[in-house]
Amino acid sequence: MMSLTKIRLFYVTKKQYKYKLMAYSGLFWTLAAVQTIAILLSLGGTGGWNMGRGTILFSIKTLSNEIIVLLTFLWAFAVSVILTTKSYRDGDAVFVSNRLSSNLANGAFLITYCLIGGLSAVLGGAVLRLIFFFSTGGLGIVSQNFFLSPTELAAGFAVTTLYLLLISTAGYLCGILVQCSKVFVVILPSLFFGVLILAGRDAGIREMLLQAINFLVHESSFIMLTLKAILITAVVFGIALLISNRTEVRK
Amino acid sequence: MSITFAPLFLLILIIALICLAVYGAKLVIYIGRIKLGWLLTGYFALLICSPVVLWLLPPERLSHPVDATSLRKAEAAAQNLFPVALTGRPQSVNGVRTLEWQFRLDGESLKVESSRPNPFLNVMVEKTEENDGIIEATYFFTGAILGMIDVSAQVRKVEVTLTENTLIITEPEHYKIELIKFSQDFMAAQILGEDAVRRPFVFDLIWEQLLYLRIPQGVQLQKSDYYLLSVPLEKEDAR
Amino acid sequence: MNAVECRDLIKAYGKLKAVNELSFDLEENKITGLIGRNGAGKTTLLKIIAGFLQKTAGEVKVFAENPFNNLTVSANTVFVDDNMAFPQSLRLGELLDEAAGFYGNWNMGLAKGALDYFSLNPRHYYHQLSKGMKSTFNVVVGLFARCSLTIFDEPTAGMDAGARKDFYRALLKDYLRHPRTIILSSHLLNEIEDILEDILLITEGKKLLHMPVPNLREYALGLRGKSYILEDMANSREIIHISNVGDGYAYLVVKNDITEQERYKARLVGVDITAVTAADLCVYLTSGKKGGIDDVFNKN
Amino acid sequence: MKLDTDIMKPIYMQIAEWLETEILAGNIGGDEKMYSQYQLAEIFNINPATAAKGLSILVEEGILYKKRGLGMFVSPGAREGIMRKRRDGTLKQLIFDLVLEAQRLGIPENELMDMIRMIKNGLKGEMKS
Repeated sequence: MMSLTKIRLFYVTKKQYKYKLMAYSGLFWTLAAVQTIAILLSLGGTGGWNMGRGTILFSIKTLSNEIIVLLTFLWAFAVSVILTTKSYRDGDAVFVSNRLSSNLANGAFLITYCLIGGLSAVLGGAVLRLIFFFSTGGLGIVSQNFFLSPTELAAGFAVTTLYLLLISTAGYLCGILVQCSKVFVVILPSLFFGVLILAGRDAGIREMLLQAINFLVHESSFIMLTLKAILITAVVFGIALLISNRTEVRK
Repeated sequence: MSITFAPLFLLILIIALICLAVYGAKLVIYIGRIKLGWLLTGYFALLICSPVVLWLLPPERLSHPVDATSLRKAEAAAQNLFPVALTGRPQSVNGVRTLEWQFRLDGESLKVESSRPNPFLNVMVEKTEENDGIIEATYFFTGAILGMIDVSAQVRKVEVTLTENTLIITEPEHYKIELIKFSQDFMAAQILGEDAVRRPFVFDLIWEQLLYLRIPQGVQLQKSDYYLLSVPLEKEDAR
Repeated sequence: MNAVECRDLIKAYGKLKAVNELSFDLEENKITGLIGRNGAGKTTLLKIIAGFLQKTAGEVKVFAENPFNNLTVSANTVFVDDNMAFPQSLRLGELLDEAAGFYGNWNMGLAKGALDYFSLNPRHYYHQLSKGMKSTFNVVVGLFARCSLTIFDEPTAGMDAGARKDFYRALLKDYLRHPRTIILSSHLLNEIEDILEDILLITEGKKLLHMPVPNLREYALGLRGKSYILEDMANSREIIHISNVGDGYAYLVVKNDITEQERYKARLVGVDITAVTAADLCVYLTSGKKGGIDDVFNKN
Repeated sequence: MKLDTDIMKPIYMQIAEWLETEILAGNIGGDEKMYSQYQLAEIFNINPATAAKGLSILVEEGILYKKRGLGMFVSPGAREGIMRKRRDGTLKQLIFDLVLEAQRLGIPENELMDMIRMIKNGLKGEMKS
């Protein structure tokens, strides 16, 4: 009588998660690269105000971590898509896995890099401030908003991470759809831009789109925002899981 | 997030999506090969340390906003300087600073020239009762407050000299006074509120200047680089 | 008990049926050779058994469960082919550590020993290896995972003769120590024949035969002699293969139901009766009753 | 010993013959334990099932006997049995081939017998010296 190894889903998922952290460490290198580029781009300022009076130009350059956060969003989206590509799925199938354990481990990995992404994007703002402080010696730097308070850091980290989660799961779903059928390579972008174009023409659609965006963007209660983000993330991830459960691996 | 940045964001998104679709597999292989642990560690160590270093920086090295009273005073000075000068009593404006020159003019005519092609300064001329050949030039200027920061120290002053019968006004060359202003983390702002932690910042400039000349009655003003406004206006009106 | 059971298993890609109504059982703890020519459906079949691909119709059971997307089957199955997607950022030694974490029966001592024997440096990266070295590493993982169901799909691609021989020897020795169900697919039947217990021969997704290797060696006989004499003998028999050797001579492969008396008679009339090696037989069986490549030359 | 994988004889037969030769040579005596199928599999690098088939032939022929739970043992009369079998089977087959070849070459019967006698005498001479 053969003795089968009985294996628990949780155990495999945990193993796979650790395996992914080791195997995909290269992805964090890309995060560092993307954020370094973002910091360099941010040096030029994200806005400003100028007034000329005779021979004098009075200028206020505004700086923010917007570019860093936005590029981190893009990075998270890209990484999520990459996670669903064939070579990464096949990487799972090399060792013990099923689609559920694979997806759960991906989910855990996704949360991990959203946390790291969120933290680093917020801290990127601090780096930006240091760069300006040490290059000017502090002269001409407005003290307002300069010293990031722990509250501000924590809030920035939390909200950025929540948005990263939303974007990553969206990317993950897109990736899963594309892996399911290559038709989605065409469908998804056309859907995206189609909605944008329609919103530009039709006030009703624009209103709906804005409402959808405001559902998140105008939520000023942290608890409500967290609940909304987690709910949406869970639903989107659930859909991705259902679809992926039917796909074949190592074709 | 600034609206101007949205198209760029979309463009990058499109490019990224296309690249992913076309080069996805290759990209994955390429990424996998990169393993620069120390670089990664260095980057994240820098990130972690930066807020701590930030908190250790001396705040006094930064530019702090002026208090409300000084702001109001500077504003009042800037607003009043012109109207009051037109009445012939610019020295009566509160908070206005001055630079004064005195020249003795030989002759009956005066020309006012600029050292640079495009003169900007407002010049007012008052004819005095006496005929002693003394020309008084007074440069009036208010404090300069750029976006709530006092930048008066950085504003360069005007120079006035007299050679023969020509008054030469030297305005400073082109220069820039720049402030660097950090925005609040727009992600944090969503739950903290834009103004929750600090006062609003005003993007504005408070600064006025003018040159006030007092010349003897008999001196003839020649055609000059500057438009010379005669003051006080009441006198003219009365005549 | 059967480790693998297939009933009328079909895997279709559009109209093409890569696996076509395949039915067979693999008894547990046997080494079975899955033999077939390129495109016969071996890899598809193995991937269905490993749970990677979804069957189209019919039934497939591994350890009495449907293997597709099944964690128990995955935990007890290791699938080795020349397309193992090992992550590029891990060293060979780290990969072994990971494998050890996933497979309960993993034998690290033997795996490390094998790595050493095959001169694979545990500090190297998988993607730096040559094709043969990659295959060697793959089989080391496959072998010492010691899974109840061990599947090797053309595992020796790129390996030199010495390494292949060592692998087969290692496979047999580890099998003796730790019996398990092994499926070994290869087109080099010659090399693996001795270590196999059963052979499953498929062509165009269909089963041709499934029997113990010794039976396969006695399944057919080769007759060589004058064409007209052979024609006579071939009359009432099941012919597997005919080829014209030239000069009025022919080579005939028939099913082995020749009696001792007929054998005696045949030798008297100058017909050579020879055994047909399992490898040759498989080639003859899978190429149908056509005369093989010789026919192409004879006709044109 | 190396197995010949190309000749007509199946491997399990070759295993059986090798075991017989071992017994004939006296390497394994009566009532002594025979190699197990696993030992044979390892020695010859063959599947243990094939080795088992070789052993089972010898069991059928009474050369080996099974002891429950202990394995295979050599029957007391194994040597004689093997000798008898070889005389009846192997030698007859060889003689058949010999006669057939002689017929093809057109060698008359008495000449064939002379050749056999000559070789036999030669072997004797070698053995003496």
